[in-house]
Amino acid sequence: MNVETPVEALKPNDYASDQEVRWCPGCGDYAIIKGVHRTLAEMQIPLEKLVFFSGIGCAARFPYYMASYGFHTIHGRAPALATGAKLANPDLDIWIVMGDGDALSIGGNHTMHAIRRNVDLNMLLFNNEIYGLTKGQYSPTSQLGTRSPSTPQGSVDAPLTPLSVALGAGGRFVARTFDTNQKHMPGVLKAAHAHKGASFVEIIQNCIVYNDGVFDGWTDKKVVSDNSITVEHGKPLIFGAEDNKGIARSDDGFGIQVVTIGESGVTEADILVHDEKNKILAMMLADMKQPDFPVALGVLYNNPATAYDASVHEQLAAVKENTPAGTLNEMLRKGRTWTVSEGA
Amino acid sequence: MNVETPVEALKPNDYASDQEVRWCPGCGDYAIIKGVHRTLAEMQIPLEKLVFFSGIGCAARFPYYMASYGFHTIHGRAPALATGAKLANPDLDIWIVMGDGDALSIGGNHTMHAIRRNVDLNMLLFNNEIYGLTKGQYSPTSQLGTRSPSTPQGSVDAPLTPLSVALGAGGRFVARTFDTNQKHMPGVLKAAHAHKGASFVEIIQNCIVYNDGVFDGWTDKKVVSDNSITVEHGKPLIFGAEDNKGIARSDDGFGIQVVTIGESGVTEADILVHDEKNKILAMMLADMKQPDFPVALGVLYNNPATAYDASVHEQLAAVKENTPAGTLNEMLRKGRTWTVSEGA
Amino acid sequence: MATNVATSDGGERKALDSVVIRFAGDSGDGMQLTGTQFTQSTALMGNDLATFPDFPAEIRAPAGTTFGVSAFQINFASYDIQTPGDDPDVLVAMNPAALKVHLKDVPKGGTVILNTDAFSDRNIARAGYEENPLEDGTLDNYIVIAIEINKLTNAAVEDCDVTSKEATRCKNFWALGLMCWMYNRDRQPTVDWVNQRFAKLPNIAAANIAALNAGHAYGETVELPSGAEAYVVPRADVQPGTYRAVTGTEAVAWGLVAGARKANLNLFLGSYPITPASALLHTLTNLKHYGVTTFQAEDEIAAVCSAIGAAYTGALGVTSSSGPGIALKTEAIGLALVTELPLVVVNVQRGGPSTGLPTKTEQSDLFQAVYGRNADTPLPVVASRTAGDCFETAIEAVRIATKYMTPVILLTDGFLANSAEPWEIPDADAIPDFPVEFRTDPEGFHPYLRDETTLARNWAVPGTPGLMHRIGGIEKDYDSGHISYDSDNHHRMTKVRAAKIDGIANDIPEQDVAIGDTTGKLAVLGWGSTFGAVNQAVGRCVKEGLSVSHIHLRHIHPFPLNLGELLSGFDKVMVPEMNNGQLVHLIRDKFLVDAESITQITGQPFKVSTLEREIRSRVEG
Amino acid sequence: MATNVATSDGGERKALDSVVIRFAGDSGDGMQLTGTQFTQSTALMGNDLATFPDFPAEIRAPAGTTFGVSAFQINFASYDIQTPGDDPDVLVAMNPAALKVHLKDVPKGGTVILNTDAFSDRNIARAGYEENPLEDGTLDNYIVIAIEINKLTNAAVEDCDVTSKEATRCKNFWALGLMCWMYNRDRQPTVDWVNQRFAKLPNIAAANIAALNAGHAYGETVELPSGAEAYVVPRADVQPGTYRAVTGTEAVAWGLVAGARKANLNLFLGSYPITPASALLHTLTNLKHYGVTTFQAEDEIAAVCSAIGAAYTGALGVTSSSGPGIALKTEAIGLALVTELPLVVVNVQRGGPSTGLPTKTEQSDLFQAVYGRNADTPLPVVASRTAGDCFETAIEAVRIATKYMTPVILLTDGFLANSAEPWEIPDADAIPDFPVEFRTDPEGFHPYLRDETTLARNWAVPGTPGLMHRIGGIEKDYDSGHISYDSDNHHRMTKVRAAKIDGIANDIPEQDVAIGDTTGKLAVLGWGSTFGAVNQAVGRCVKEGLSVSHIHLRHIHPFPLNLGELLSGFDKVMVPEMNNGQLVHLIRDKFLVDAESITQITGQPFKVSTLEREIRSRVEG
Ligand SMILES: Cc1ncc(C[n+]2csc(CCOP(=O)(O)OP(=O)(O)O)c2C)c(N)n1
Ligand SMILES: Cc1ncc(C[n+]2csc(CCOP(=O)(O)OP(=O)(O)O)c2C)c(N)n1
Ligand code: SF4
Ligand code: SF4
Ligand SMILES: [Mg+2]
Ligand SMILES: [Mg+2]
Repeated sequence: MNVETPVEALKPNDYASDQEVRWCPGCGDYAIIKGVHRTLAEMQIPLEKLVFFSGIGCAARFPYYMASYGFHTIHGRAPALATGAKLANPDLDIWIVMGDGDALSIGGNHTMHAIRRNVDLNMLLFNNEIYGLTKGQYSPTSQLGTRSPSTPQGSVDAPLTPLSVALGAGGRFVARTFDTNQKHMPGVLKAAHAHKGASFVEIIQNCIVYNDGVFDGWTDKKVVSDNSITVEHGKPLIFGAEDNKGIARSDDGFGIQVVTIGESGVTEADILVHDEKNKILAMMLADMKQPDFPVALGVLYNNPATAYDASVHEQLAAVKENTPAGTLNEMLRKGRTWTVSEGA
Repeated sequence: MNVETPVEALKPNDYASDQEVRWCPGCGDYAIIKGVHRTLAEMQIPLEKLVFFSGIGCAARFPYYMASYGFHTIHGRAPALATGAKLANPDLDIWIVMGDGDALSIGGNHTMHAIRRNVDLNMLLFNNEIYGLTKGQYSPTSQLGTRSPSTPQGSVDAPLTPLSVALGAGGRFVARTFDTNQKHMPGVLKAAHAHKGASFVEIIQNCIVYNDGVFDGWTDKKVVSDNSITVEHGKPLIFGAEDNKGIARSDDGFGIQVVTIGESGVTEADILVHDEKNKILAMMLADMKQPDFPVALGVLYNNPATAYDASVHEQLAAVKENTPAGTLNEMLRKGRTWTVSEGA
Repeated sequence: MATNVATSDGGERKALDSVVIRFAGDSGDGMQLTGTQFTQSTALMGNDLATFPDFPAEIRAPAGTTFGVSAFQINFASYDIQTPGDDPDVLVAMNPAALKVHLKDVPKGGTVILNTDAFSDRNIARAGYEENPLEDGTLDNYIVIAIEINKLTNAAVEDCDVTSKEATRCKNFWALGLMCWMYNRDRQPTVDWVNQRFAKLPNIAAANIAALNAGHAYGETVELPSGAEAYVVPRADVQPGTYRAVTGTEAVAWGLVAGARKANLNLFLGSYPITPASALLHTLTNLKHYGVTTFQAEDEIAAVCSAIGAAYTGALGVTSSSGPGIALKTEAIGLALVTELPLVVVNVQRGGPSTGLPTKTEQSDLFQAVYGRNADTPLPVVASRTAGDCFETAIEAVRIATKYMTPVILLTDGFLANSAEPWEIPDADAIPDFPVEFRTDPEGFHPYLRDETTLARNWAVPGTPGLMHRIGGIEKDYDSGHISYDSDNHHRMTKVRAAKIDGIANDIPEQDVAIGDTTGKLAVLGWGSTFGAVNQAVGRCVKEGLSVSHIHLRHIHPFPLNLGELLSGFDKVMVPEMNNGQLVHLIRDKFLVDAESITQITGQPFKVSTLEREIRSRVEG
Repeated sequence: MATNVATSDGGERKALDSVVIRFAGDSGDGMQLTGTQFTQSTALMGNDLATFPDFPAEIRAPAGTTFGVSAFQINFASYDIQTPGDDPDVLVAMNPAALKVHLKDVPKGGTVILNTDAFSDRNIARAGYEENPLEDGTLDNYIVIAIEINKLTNAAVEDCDVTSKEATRCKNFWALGLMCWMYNRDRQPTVDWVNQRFAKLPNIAAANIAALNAGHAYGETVELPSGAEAYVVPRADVQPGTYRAVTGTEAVAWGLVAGARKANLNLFLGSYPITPASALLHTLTNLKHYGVTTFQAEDEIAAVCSAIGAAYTGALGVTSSSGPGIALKTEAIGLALVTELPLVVVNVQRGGPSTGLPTKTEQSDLFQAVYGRNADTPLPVVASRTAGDCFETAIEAVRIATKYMTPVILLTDGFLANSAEPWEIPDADAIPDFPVEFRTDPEGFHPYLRDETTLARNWAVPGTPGLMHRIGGIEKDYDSGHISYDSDNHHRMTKVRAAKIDGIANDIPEQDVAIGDTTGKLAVLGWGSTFGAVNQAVGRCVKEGLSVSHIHLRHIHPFPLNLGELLSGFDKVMVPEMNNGQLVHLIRDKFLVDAESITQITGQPFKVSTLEREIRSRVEG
């Protein structure tokens, strides 16, 4: 009764489910799902191998709009469910979609441990720096001073930098892109997919209703070239509308600074070359913030190690080889037993 | 009826409660509590101002052995309780004692958020790299390959580095010491106490029953000088039994390396000077591991920012100044009301 | 009985006893706002009223979809009103999807007011209509008032300096104006509100007011289809006093603040946002000047733990959430229980299980409240019946928590939290104080010393000289407060914890009968927000002479001492609940009466008619 | 009746029907090991037996303290044994603290064996004795065998190449040797075990064996005080078959593995360590070759969630914990329930509330199991009665979970988990298969399609072509599985979820009577690990002709269909529980019978004598 998957190439739209999308008109999530559809089609991932896990939030509705398998779970726990799924069924191609509250507030610990263990999961954090679904409370990524229904006088706690958290937890792949950056997104998602282990991708996402324009200072078309930098392994860290700005070592030798080629004697040779295996560099790039620095986009760190699920299955296989499973009766009779005979 | 606290100086023993200590003979926790008693006495903290919170685990029994106020709460949640306590009663001097499972496994999220918010708490992590109280399962800080009742073939997931986690979460004070390092501990604890905000101190602790000797490679008297480095703000990063080894910039300029003064032309001038406000340096020091590097002890990072509780109370005060509280009746009658009169 | 009366604005109007209006439109159409403003005017005009906001879980679902429809129902009358009404007399449908979703609730002969400008082919199709419902006979049995509301609104705001998009967004005020005319509501409160709300955007304020006035003028000038006319609903003969409109959320917040004041404590709220409980966090954070500290924690566990930590240091600890969030708190509630610290846990119940129906109402967390913890962990459970009652129950929860040193669960629900009702503002000074006395005397102190009457342990706050002590989750010795693994001591402590909670029964009012005699054929036993519907249903039956009474519980655990005796005076007991039967099991267990369960798990409040039917089937014939 | 018989080793021994021995000493003295070895020998000799390990929450509390005392009790007999015995006939006390803690349980005239070398002034004081109990008359009413065990052990191992510290650590084997002599136990199994355990440390092995033999030789040669002598306890007349000793932990593990095999699934355990549940994780992780994957998660929430994730992809999801950990899982269990995935949740209950008494046993999580979730969330609850029964109940839990697509809670407790009993090993091949059939046919598929009989939804596993679908916590449409906020649909789904669980009652055995008639004066209704004590108590009373029966529940939810009828045949129902009364409330609610609660919340199993007293007071006179 099995139905063969058609051999025809899958088109982006084939990855969309028949369910009407329920995000607010103008929400950045629309752009992201488009980018994901396109990326998956470019990779031709079979629909039946694909599973999207999510928690709860606006972002977390994502699986319903995918034609793949999907599990809309509970707030903050998607990485834990996905870990179990991957361990139980390592053939699956598992993606997680999380909001910033979902991934870093209630779910912070699961996010950290999935990253630490290096489970082969593609973890997408849709960071709109706000709680969308519960109507606009500030989140752990909201900027200091954010006024929200729960912080009418402005928030006073410092936000997390998601990629710094991921690196602090031992992340082996961290990357960043943003919703409307449709040219950029597929490359990042493909690199994340290619990385075997936990791939952590922050996707900056505009919430048009509760936090509109909060990223405009660097994502807006007019300023994006000057206020962000797209990093590529092996390429110099150059940016700017005129391609004349760059990231160089800071004068004290530790740390980095923004320089302008042609000013104060700076030449292209002074510009650092991106090395996606350099964790120190990655930590500094992850932490770059406006207005002093451009925001870093692209694969900041990509330094694979054996994935947890792979090690677990290796160990399972080794045990099975050393100790072949017997029958249930053998299991029950292993160790000391004694027999009472009839009429004893 | 109030009893005045005696003006006589408090001795270390005055900080000990009358309860019999129930750790295993030889447990590193004994040394730590001794160090804490001594430090508190040196600072003459009044007993009634002092509150120790803890979660669950061997380490978490700590409050019962203190003559101060204490709350032995539930597994992993001490930072959350302490945050509430500090917000409700900012005059208290609050300390948290956590095990590695407590702080970084079940309680990872609360640890991260207390640090991110920068609540004025002295957070002590007793890291024995094992679950003591539940009889020896591996913890998120256990080294790769740790054999334990739950990992009979050895653990396959990479451990967390607690201080890296703290820095990744935006920690403003991170430090490290170890149980038997009684000379060193009080200084670190005093610096933590002096830091207003979340002070995160990792105290390496030997579990003699389930993980005995796992730190011997660098804490043992015979090797401690060569395999650890005690950092001090403004002092060069020199270590070794003969004080001839040091931490210098790595050849590529990013990162650090161990060098020997007098070898290959290295001089003291090449040795980095510790700067406790340099986060990049702190991240590298936190991550130094045997055998390639000495383990860093002391205050790795200390760069204060306004504490969360201080900001909250500032905001509360501002609101109260702008909007003086009225009577309850005024509260209930604020906004639109209407009156129905007798016989209407 | 409708009679024609002269109204203040000179016209001749039909007088009605009561009306139910439902406003429905897209999530972006501002229906909740329209409803709220209409409610305000209605309240100020002295009618009794009840409301029912009903909105989707999506923030702003795509325009024109049925799942994006947001509705607001109001029932107002010249007599005592207790529910938002069963079926709407008037449906205002701002688009085809709103019509599609809500028309089925309008009885034949009801009035339907439509914005025809929204009935484009695309919208009609989006709503799932195959044909245009304005033309295919769908509306044959209704009085239809079809108006080009967009066009008329645009015309009305022409002179205001607004974009055409902004102009169109005023259409809800146009509709509101029309309804104000139709039911003779005063527009001034709305005008005031608009001016205040848009103080910084005077052009928007002007446009909204212009639309409001235009809708009103339309009613006065245009001839309506036969059957539709102008009404008046005379003011209700309510108790003299000062009133305001209040939602359950506001009332809980004020009750908690009042309770904390009466206990002479600061209030600390640790919470994590969740629908429909978030609004309580939002409300309390705006009461900082009343000694309130709010803390948006990283999750529900941290939220309750922070509140316990605050309680330990001498504040009133409060935490709020809804079912799934409360589930996460249960381990920590056990800690508060065993350390005997005062904590109020507010559960604004919603539709479940799991994420369920987050914006719908339900009463299905009663089991969780009473039994939902590991080990023997009895604690007091109090439930609110109306928005206004939330004030009193919140104070009661604080009183019990502080007097008995225990966590208390206060159950409200999404319906109570969101719906508004006129509320006679009580005199706060008349509410008795119950100040907490912290322990300060070291003589003979240990942390588990108990008050002989209440069995509450004494509360010594860190910072107090001479009372340093340790508490925690391990069992404590009855006589010293030190940790103890002793077998008999654990038995004794378990028993004393239970006795303390059971003893609260001596400190709460005897159970009364809300309507009807104290004995009879049938007792309808309710709790929580079903109050209005049950009361009205029983009231009608009693008026007809049926032998039925309404008993409504505030204290779910422990029960009032006389409850068993009271129930034994009835042949039958029926327990209607917006769940699959929960209180009914506690009653059966406790009193061994064969109480019957009436369940409705639709995420909607009971209809009075449903309950009447159930009552009749048990007492008639 | 004791009679003298000749024994295999030639001596003349007194025959006993049954003996209760309690070994007690410091946590570091190896009492659990001693007890376990004695148990093994006893089991191999064909006695029936039951054991009760009782140890402190501290890992290794300071030597000599009373809170550091660890004990192991064994009851063995020539007849059917059901409990570890009420009071010990013999107490082996390795130090003063052990004597202090346990002497009170030894009846007058009982035997006390003491290691006098441990009775230093310091140890005597640490134990809280003012005077030396060996000298102050404390032991006047007992048969005391006071031996310098340290010294004799040291002498015995002199030739073994061990340090003096290592030598002294062999003293538990010396004591074991003496007890083996006294009760005629075979030493060979212990010798074998020692040789295997210390294969890499032959000197240690030799020393332990030397100590064992020396203790035995001591008994043979030294004259014991009057009253103390050598015994024999003839083998029990047990059912022929192959036996082994089994703890509840092992039996649950094997039962889960067997269940998974019968269901044709791999088993995935997500767990987080907690006393007394951790051992299940340890046991299952050593069964990897049986298709078991174990995952030590970061906390209990991740543990249950990983198991749900695994279940979603086609494994049998299992999670294990104890009360406080289960509390944390309740939100996620709601998700498994509403997504209808098979999940077995094992709760090894311990003393509560909160951290409570983590190493003591209790049955106080029944309410949590049945009711401890938000919303209307009924799920099956199964409880184990004995260590061996854990095997069957675990299989039953898997059968129900997979057949009905539901989370199932399996209740065991600390006593069951740790205590060992001889177990007739069942023939696993005789257990019926219940293979899961995954959905593969896309024709007409949607995820909430239900089996007409069981009402279980079909299970389609990711990876299956053509069956791609989405599930989640929001309410789903009955007919399509898409998310739905429809009111009536929610009512319908709530009802079908409840009906599915209720329907399981048709698929479980009728309730039987464990002992006694099916009608009578008194039914003693039990559940869980009280089985042995209740059965023995009722058994004795029945033998005396009292009209009492023992009914023991395995299925707590839903109840067996005939339970109500069965109970109605008794004048009284008494429900003994190791909690403050929980099952009793479910029974009263469901059947409206005035069931009485007998509670014991001491962290200790019931004594048979206690229960007998309670029974007599209800049926005699
Ligand atoms: C246990 C639990 N707690 C709280 C909630 C309420 N809740 C739903 S989504 C959400 C946060 C949404 O923010 P985010 O994760 O950033 O996602 P977004 O909506 O912004 O995409 C919260 C608090 C819930 N559903 N479950
Ligand atoms: C909710 C909950 N889960 C699990 C446990 C069991 N538990 C107690 S302590 C502990 C871990 C102990 O390890 P760690 O925190 O490193 O402290 P240590 O004992 O090593 O000092 C665990 C898992 C518990 N008490 N509560
Ligand atoms: S609330 Fe914000 S994040 Fe959520 S759907 Fe709307 S725009 Fe998107
Ligand atoms: S188990 Fe380890 S950590 Fe715990 S008290 Fe013993 S030695 Fe210390
Ligand atoms: Mg967000
Ligand atoms: Mg530890």
